[in-house]
Amino acid sequence: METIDERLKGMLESFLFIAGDDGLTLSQIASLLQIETDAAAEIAERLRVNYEERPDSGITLRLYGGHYRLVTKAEFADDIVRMLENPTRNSITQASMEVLAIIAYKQPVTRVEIDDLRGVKSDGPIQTLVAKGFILEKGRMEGTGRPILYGTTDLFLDRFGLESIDMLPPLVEGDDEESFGDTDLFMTKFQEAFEMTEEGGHSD
Amino acid sequence: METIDERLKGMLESFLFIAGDDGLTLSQIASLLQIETDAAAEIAERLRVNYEERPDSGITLRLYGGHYRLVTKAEFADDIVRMLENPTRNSITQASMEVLAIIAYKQPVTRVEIDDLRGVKSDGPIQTLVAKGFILEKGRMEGTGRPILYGTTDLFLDRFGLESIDMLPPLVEGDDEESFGDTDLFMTKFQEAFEMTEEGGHSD
Amino acid sequence: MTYKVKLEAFEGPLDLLLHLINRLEIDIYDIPMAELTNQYIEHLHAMRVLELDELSEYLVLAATLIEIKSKMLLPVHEGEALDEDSEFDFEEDPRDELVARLIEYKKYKEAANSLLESAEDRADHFTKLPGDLSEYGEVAVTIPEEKMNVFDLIGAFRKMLERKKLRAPLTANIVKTELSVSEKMDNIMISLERLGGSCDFESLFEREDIEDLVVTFLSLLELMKRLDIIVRQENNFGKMTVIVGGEETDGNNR
Repeated sequence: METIDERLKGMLESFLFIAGDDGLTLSQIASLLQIETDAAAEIAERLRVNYEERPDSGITLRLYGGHYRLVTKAEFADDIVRMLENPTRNSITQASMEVLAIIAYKQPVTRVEIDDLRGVKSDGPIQTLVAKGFILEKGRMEGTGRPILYGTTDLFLDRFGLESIDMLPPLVEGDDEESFGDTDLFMTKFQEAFEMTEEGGHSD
Repeated sequence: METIDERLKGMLESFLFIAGDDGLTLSQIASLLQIETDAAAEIAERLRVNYEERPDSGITLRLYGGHYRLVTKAEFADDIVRMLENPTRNSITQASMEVLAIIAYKQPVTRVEIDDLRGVKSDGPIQTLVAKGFILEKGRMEGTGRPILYGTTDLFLDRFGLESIDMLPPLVEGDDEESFGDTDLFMTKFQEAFEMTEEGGHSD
Repeated sequence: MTYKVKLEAFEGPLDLLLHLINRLEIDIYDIPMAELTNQYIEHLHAMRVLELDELSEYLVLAATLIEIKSKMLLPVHEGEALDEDSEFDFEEDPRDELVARLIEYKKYKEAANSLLESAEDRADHFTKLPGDLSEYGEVAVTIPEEKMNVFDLIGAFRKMLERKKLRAPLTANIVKTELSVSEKMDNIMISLERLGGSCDFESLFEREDIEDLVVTFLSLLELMKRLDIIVRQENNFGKMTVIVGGEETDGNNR
């Protein structure tokens, strides 16, 4: 016998399957299943757990940018890439990434603020990011010149695997000298090791 | 622990999921899973039985015309039709937006080209867009069938706040975002110079 | 759909400065201004040859560095500072503003890296095209007309381009999956496992293309060398049987 819960999960799966990479928002799910959003979120979560727990499942459920989507499990990524003729290799410059990070965390933000923070003009990267659909104009600032304010898009959230903009990992405050730069990881480790030796051992 | 059988089922599911409406032939499956066709047929059958036996599954596996495809279970057909409400008067569907984007950037363009780009038929969205006055027929292409060419209207420009069609923001096509060649050249040269300095100079 | 970062030398004067601080193992909270300024200007000289617009941005920071350096060289007028209640009373370290800028910049630079990692994880998950329901109508995922703008167009277009790539694949490439010897070795061991530990030698050479035959053969040789498998032949020119060698493997010999 099929329970109501099972039926709802099955229905949700079939909807998500049809929706494909468009995905469905929670409110769409709720209205399609004709239940409250809380209950819809609960069903979606149970469906996700199902997928994760079943070792013979090749797909799972993810929430990116406010849209629930069925996606393949990460463990099959290599096999799928092998199956695709021209696997996409998107590239993005370091400059664009910096600008994107600044916009993501400080939005809405003007170009001048971005330039100031980076100490270098950011027109090129901004144009690229608009064209990639990761950022958009979110209106204009009051005051002289009424400069454009930039913010991130849902596509950004999706491509960067974020449920919502609130889910951005917290910025690492610069206070901890330890984590200085990437190349410095070695130095940090070295220093730690060195300090340990000093403390533990012969401190002549 | 995941058994090999489970892993193969999961893999097959993920492949079929990606393949979508196109589906996969038995020999494609065998080749992808790197097993014999007999074994592949066996795995596919087990996957199908799984779907059929799980009441909370919304999808199942079908073999039509030599292609294995994932499809939604028949019992959800009515519910899925519910997803297909007509858009309300003052809204535009994702599909229409996509078609509109294609026409805006690629005009003049035929329906067949649009279908090819999107991978699905676009008659509905085109009709909607014509009715909304965003696109219109811009003549016919020379050659067989003389297909209709579509383009955007002034209403479209007005609605999207564009002075002219040339004011559409540029798209970065392909994945080479490196459109700012100058910077790159500069960076390369600079790095060369920099490395020379580092090697040749002051090693404090 | 991984995002690959193109490594460029520096993303601007602050980036260059951070690089120097790293390389010189300088404590960012106690920057030896003279040393850093010298290094920075030396790099500017290297860039000068190129005569590019960006140079001006680098020069602005150079000027700032020199200014800070000279401020630090000024003798501290102890008496003065005590006597007059001027703003010099609470004069800050001239480096403070620069340090604050560097730290702020570094924060976002690191955030960019963590975003990129997140994008890489995301790229391991693939999705499918929406089902083709065009016979029945459009899927009602709607954007209110008053809210739509050019960016919706761009978003829609990009998404479509990505889908196109997802769609292109399958048929052509599937036939020709090139395997490395080590992958093939794994596959052979997995097949053997599944077939109960032994199979005909010939059955391992299923596919027609020469490349695959060669790879399979090399893999078998390597497996024999490692004693992972044993090949038996009853008599000359007779059937050869491949058997899992030594003690029972658990199939997970990666």
